[in-house]
Amino acid sequence: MITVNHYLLLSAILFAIGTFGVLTRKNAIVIFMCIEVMLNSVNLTFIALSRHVGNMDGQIFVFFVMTVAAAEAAVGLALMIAFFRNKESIDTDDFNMLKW
Amino acid sequence: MENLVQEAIQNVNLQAIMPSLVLCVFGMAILMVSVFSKRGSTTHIAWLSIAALVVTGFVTLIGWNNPQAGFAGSVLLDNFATFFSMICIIAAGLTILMSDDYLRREGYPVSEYYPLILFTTAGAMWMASGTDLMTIFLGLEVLSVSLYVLAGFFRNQTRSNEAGLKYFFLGAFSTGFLLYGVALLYGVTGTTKVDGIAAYLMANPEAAMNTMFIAGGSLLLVGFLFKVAAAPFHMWTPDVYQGAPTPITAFMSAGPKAAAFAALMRVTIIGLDGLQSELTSLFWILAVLTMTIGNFIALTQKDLKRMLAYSSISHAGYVMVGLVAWNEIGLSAILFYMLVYTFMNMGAFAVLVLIGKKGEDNLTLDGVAGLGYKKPILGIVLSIFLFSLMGLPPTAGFTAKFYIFAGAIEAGYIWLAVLGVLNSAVSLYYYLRVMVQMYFKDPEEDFAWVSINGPVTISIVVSAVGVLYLGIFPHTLMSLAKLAGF
Amino acid sequence: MYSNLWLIPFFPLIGSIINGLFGKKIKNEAVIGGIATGLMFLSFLVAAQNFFKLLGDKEKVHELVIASWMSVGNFQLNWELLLDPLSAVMIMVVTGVGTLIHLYSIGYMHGDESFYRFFSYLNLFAFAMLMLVLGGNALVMFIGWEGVGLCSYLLIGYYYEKKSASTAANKAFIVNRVGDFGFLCGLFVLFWALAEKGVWTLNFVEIAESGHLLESGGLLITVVTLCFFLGATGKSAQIPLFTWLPDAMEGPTPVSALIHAATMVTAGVYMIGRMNGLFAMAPATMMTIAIVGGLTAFFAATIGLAQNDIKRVLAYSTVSQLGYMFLAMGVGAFSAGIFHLMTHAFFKACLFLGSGSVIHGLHHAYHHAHLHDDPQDMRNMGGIRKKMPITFITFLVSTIAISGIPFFSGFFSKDEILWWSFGSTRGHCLLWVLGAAAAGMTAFYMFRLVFMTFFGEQKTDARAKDHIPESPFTITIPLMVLGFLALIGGYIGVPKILGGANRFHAFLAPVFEHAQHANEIHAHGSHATEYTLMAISVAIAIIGIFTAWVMYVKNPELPGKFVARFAGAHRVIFNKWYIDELYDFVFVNPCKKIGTFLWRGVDVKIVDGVVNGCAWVVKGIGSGLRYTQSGYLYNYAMIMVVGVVLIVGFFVF
Amino acid sequence: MADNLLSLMTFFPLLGILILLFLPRDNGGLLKGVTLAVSLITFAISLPLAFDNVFTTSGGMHYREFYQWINIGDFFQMNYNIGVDGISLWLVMLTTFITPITILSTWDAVEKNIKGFMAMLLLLETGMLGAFISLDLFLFYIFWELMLIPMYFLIGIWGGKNRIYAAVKFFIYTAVGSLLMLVAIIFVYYFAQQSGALTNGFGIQELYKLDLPYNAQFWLFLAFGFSFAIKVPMFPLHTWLPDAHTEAPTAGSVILAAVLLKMGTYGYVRFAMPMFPDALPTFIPFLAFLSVVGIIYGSLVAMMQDDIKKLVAYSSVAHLGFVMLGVFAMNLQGLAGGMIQMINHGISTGALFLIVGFLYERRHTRLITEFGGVATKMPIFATIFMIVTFSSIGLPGTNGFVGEFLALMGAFQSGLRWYAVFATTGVILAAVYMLWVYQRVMFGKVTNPENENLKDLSAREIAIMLPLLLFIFWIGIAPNTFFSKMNPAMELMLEQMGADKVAVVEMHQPADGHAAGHTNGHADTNADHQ
Amino acid sequence: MEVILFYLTAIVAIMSAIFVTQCRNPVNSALNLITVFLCLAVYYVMLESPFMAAIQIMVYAGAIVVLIVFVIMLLNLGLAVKERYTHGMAGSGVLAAIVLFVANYFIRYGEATGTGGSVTSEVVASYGHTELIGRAMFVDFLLPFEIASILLLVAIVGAVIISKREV
Repeated sequence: MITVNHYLLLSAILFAIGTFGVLTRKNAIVIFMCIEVMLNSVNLTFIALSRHVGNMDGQIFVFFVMTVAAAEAAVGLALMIAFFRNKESIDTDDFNMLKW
Repeated sequence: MENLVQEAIQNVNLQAIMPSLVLCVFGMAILMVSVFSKRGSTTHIAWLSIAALVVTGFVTLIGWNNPQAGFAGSVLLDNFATFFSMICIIAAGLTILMSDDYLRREGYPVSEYYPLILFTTAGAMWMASGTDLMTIFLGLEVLSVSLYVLAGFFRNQTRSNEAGLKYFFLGAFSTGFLLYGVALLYGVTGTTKVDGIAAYLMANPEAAMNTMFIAGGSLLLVGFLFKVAAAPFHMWTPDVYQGAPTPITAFMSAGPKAAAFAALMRVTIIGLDGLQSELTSLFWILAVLTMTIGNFIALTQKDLKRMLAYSSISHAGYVMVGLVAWNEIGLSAILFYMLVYTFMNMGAFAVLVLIGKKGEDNLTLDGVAGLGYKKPILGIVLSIFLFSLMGLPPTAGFTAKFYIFAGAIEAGYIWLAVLGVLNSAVSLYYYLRVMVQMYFKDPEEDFAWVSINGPVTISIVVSAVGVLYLGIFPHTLMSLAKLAGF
Repeated sequence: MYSNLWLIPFFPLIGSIINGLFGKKIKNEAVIGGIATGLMFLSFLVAAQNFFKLLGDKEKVHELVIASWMSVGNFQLNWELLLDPLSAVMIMVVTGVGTLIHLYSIGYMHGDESFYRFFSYLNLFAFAMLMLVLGGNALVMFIGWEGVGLCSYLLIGYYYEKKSASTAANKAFIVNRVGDFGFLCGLFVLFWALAEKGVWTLNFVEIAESGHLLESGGLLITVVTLCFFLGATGKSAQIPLFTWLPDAMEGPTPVSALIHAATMVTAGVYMIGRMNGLFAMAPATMMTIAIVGGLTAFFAATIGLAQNDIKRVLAYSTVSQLGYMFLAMGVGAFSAGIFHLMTHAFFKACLFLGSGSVIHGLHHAYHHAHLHDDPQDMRNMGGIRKKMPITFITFLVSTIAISGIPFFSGFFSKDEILWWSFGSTRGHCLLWVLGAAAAGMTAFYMFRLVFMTFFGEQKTDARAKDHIPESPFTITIPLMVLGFLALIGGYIGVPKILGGANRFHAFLAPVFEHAQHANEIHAHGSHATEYTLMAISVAIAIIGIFTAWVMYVKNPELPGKFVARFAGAHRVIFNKWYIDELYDFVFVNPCKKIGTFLWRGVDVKIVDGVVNGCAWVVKGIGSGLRYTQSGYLYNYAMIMVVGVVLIVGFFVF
Repeated sequence: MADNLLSLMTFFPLLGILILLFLPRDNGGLLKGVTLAVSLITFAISLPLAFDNVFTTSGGMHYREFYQWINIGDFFQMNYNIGVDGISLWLVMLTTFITPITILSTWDAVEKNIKGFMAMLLLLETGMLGAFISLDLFLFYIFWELMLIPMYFLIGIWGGKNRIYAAVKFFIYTAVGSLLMLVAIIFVYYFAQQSGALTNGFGIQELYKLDLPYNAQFWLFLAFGFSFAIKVPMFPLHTWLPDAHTEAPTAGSVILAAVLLKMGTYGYVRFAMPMFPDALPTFIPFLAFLSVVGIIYGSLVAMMQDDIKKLVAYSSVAHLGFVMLGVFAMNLQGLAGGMIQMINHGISTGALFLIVGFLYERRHTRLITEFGGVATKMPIFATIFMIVTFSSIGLPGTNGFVGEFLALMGAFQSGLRWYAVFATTGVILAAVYMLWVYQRVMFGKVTNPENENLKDLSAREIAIMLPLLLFIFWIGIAPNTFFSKMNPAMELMLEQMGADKVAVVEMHQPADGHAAGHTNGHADTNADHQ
Repeated sequence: MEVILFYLTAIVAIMSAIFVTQCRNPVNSALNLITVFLCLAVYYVMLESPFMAAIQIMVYAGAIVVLIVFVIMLLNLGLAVKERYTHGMAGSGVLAAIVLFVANYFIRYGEATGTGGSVTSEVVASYGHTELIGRAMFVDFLLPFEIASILLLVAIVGAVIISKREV
């Protein structure tokens, strides 16, 4: 029997993998994809819990998370493009003007 | 189907979202206007936005002492929300006032800038008034996404790009944590409504022992702590503040931060009331950490914007002292402090806007050498803001700090107050350094900056008057803050 | 009755103010000197009037309250004056001798560029001294006490362009301050001790009345009196604080005569006399005073043996004579001490003025011959008696008086002291030995001085030799008056065994007798002993004079041989027992070193070091923390995750 | 008018600043004249206080003004609550008296940014006056901090070479202390509120009546005491003072010495001691020890200085030591001595700084070795310097004596006897360093050719000094003018401090009474303290 | 059956997620990301939320990833970008492990207690998932829904002005 805990565990694993990716990758787009993995794991949690709890709030939340993800994707990718135009790179090592 | 619509309409209470509604309507209207306006002429858009904010301000004030709930418990426009909304409106207004000439000087007279600020403000209002985590979250996202854009607004400027990107990535990252927290809380309590969580906690005190609940709560906090730039989630602040256009930096340090505090307060004080003892000890540590890190690193800064960024971190630390106090005084002190901080910090940034050259490379300590002589009035005004940031009477910074520490001491956190004032003492040094440059050094080069006047002056004057007035006659606003506190 | 008492100090005060403020405008020496001397003389007249009034009055103690000074709670202090036989004697001496010296100064200071300043100071001094002696309570006395110190400072440093003068002035004031420290401590302890007993006062009359409340011979009274005595040693140049007085000779000679011989330096003696009731109750203190006095008399005399500067010899002589007075006070011979004070004022003033006259003459001569020799060095003198006969005669009279040759004033007073030191209940024969030895040495060095100066070959530079004039009458008149007083001044105190009535003693009796009776202080012994002692002392004096004659008139090469023979001893004596060096080594240099150490070491390094160190540490931490802000996104993210983990861990675990 | 005398006096200088704002920046004479006029009017406004006999009869607060200012329900209340009593009276007078003098002293000294300078002086005056008359802790704190700002600028803008370091040091040093005091102020308020004793905001007269537990008093006294000790400054918190004094312009030094330092001692008398009487016995020996160390230490260090101004600064440390010792004696004489010594120090040391300023204006150096023989060139100056020197040494007949004498006498009568003995050595040391510097500067021959052309004091400079000299003698000869108005207030204050618990000798003992009962009590306390 | 499906999908999801983080070529990461999304869609179906599964595929796989790939292509990042694994690697791994552990820990010791809602499987079956979503969204969460529209507006405006080439 698959319980809610299975789902929660899976999503925790995915969340951790996403986090790991954010921490280790230096390609901005890949980092963004890792963030998407994290968001998706959250979505999984929401839906699993929504079913477990027995109301639709969680699923609605997932809906909005997707919206947000889309919005962020638009803005984020736009920012990356703008940056790329100036620096010919989206490597996070090149985000180095502002420090200390 | 009929009764579904009925049901839906029953939930609608436009009064509860009137300020943000007005703002959004204005925002969209201004977007439309900007489409038809001549490229590069943004002044009338700016004034339109100001008008929008003024109207919104009135609309917001109407809601004072008239709490309105609506949308099935999604929002509650109480005094608390009203107060914070006003802070955001003021912050946005001051930002817009200092933006127009600035944008033109920097070569980005883009009219969409203003609606974005309006939408940000609306997002902030939703954060302040939201009682459902979903509303708060979406408000936060509206605010964040606009700010990502605004921070990276100077799209041909690498610094601005970098600021926007860093803000974006770290923001999105923290959003992940925030969401995960919400999810876990939802799992435990079965709801995303703040009062629902509180009710659940009331009914099931053992939930405080439920690791899922606790982990959810703390991950939720992380999201807000990120926005208020509390250590150790402050890392984005200096970089973003430094890289973003100056008015946006000013805005970020005041409006969104206030909104984040509002949300944080609503979630913790109302929602997680049952965790008070754990949360206060956490906040205790974070407050000290935040102000210490902010102040200590600020000591070494040469770039004024970056220094003010660190100073803004430390101020977040002071504000958290009020949260630690977790009592009426402390909480209303946060409201008062944020308002005062809006005035003093935005004032300081407005002066920076005024004295910056194109590209703003001169906004360093050496860059303001002798300012007090070349531009005496500007010097005096900047001094007032700095004194206020230091927390010296008779400026508002002092009354605000007093209020905050009074809360902490009333709650028995004397050592926190002592650490707080010692931190203020450290902070004196770097604020004084600016004044040392302004008054005690002769100018290294002639001040030949592109002198911009106009609306910026208004924002400076408003801020200065606010700082002094609230310093000498804080009574009215303190009383209002008292009424607005929980 | 005695309501015009305040005029006595008032006259000199206004003289001082007038000359001080307007002297520069007046310029005319005659007017300036006239104002100063005239006012001093007026003061003398008032003093004399009061003195004689008091002589005929049965009631011997009179207080005059002028105004309230400080009034804090129970501490009520007035500006008040006190006239009793003791202060009456003192005001006569001060105004009398003072007037003469003012007169003398007109001649002596002639041509000085800040003539007015001198007279302003001199008048101010007279004012302070009169406040000292007339002061009705300890604090008014202290005003005078410090006031004379101030004037002494000003007058020693009168030639302020000379480094040695200003240094001497500083030394005088600072050493006096050490004494004042004692005075103040004594005052505080006394006030506190009496306040404990419910008497809140510093008034002398009341102190005398309530002295019995304190335990006689107890610790408290001993401490109080010792403190006061420390004050007295400072002002009166006793061991251990005598070093300033010889240096004080840097001042103009009239100053030396007035301040450092006749009046100020006797203030300590006067003060002990004024508080005799307290001192009498503290035998230990009395003993200390007697010993210190005796030793001072002796040691100063030894130093006097070897000095060549005419004024320095007199200075050490003064110290020695003051030692006598203290010896007297210490053995309970209060009136004898005051008596010696008075006679000493006459003859020592005369001696100083006489030496001043000599110096004046020599200075004149050197000036005439454009020489820069030291006009004060006795080795340059000799044979001056013919040039300056009046000076010589008066000087000789005073020298005889100080040597204790019978029927001169010094004899009576000195002899009474010696007798008391031997025969008093508080005396001891060793004290007598000290005193007698000092007397012999005094006779020797005084006559050495006379012989070197006035007799023998004139050793002055040939060019100046014939230009030594006798001094003008403003100088000689005071000399003559004082010489006359030195001659006859002793006759008011002729002791009973010599057939006198000792009227001086009787006059002062109301002041001293009570304490002496109450504490059983009296001299006892047979007349035979008294006569014997008297004879011995006279003999010693004559031996001293004879030796001087042998060494400096008959065999002038003898001293050289003598010095060569006892080179070590001579060096020690000549260098004043190296006391100055000792003090430099023990007090002055360590103080400077400590001061420097405290400043450079403690203040700058430690205290400021800690303060700046704090700032440095804070800044260091700041710049360390700063590097966490690396600018790299993944670092930021990692720190966030660490934060998340810690926060979650904080709650969960 | 009379009802609001104090407010008028306090805020009149602010009005002056407003006027200054509208004057042309480059007309220095006009600016100075207006400022002088403003300060003189302020002085005139304050004069009725000095002549009001109400102080001689009653020790309470007079000229009270009370307005509600901030009242946030049960959160906190602050009131505009001011008044003077005999203790603050003379400090207020000193402030209004010294300010015109300092303004006059800047006539030729300040050339750069005169407008700002004058505005700062006036702002400072408001701050100082406000601090002296505040009867509400919160109000006091505001004025207290308000003084920092102008002083900071005075040092930093118009100061000497090392001015930035000095200004920042001054600012942070004092601010650290006062921030801790802020915590203590809030704490005492809530403590009072929770114990239900407080009805009237931060009013100190209510706070006096509190009976706080010892433990709280201990910490509160520590916080207040620390803050005031920095301001006094007491050893070892004094190191900001020499720097600040040395670098400050003459006017700044004068005000700093004359009035600002008194804030610390005044703070002890008005706040720290009467509010926390139970903690006093614990702290007094310690503080008295530090005072005595300060006296000796300050004197010894002063002795070795080569900069005249630094010397005077260190001498301040010593002088303030006497003040503190007198105050801690906890009896009427000691307190009176301390209070009058505050005034004295203001006058004498203020005068000394002016004197150093005169020299500095002429020669642009303050190194002692640069001088020598000045007396020949500047006889009037020499005379005035001499008088002030002796006032500083504490010669009887001058003001310094009265203060030192009473302070020491009070200490001798209290349990601080042994401290007082050591303190009295300060009398010797004062003479050493003051006379030594006087000798080195004034006496001797003119060796430095640059000193050949020194001009004697101008009429203006003499006019500056004359009032000070007047008071030097006035206080020295007739201090009762001052004591008579201070006495009732001090008696009241001592009662509040619980002097009977600490002091050794009962002060209200009639002069002819017998004191058998007191000796016992004294023996006990005496043993405790030694 | 259900269990096997769960585990199989989980393995695929985890592997793809790891590939997302590890692939050197961003395009490969994007493709793996699609796999993750698809796996999650499978779970949504298993969790009786078919509508969410559809949205997942449409929005995520269909829109967002396409956008990402588009940007990758636009920026011509394909093979050009060399990955540099630096010091961050080890530390990050440890941190990720801690996150995993903590997550594991609280799920083990925590409990999703908020059960008892009205929406059971039967309800879903009878009403249909889509209707339930719609009802919740337009009755209870109308305001968030409206805010979402503003959010999208902001995002569009923002994206436009940021990516515009000239002012």
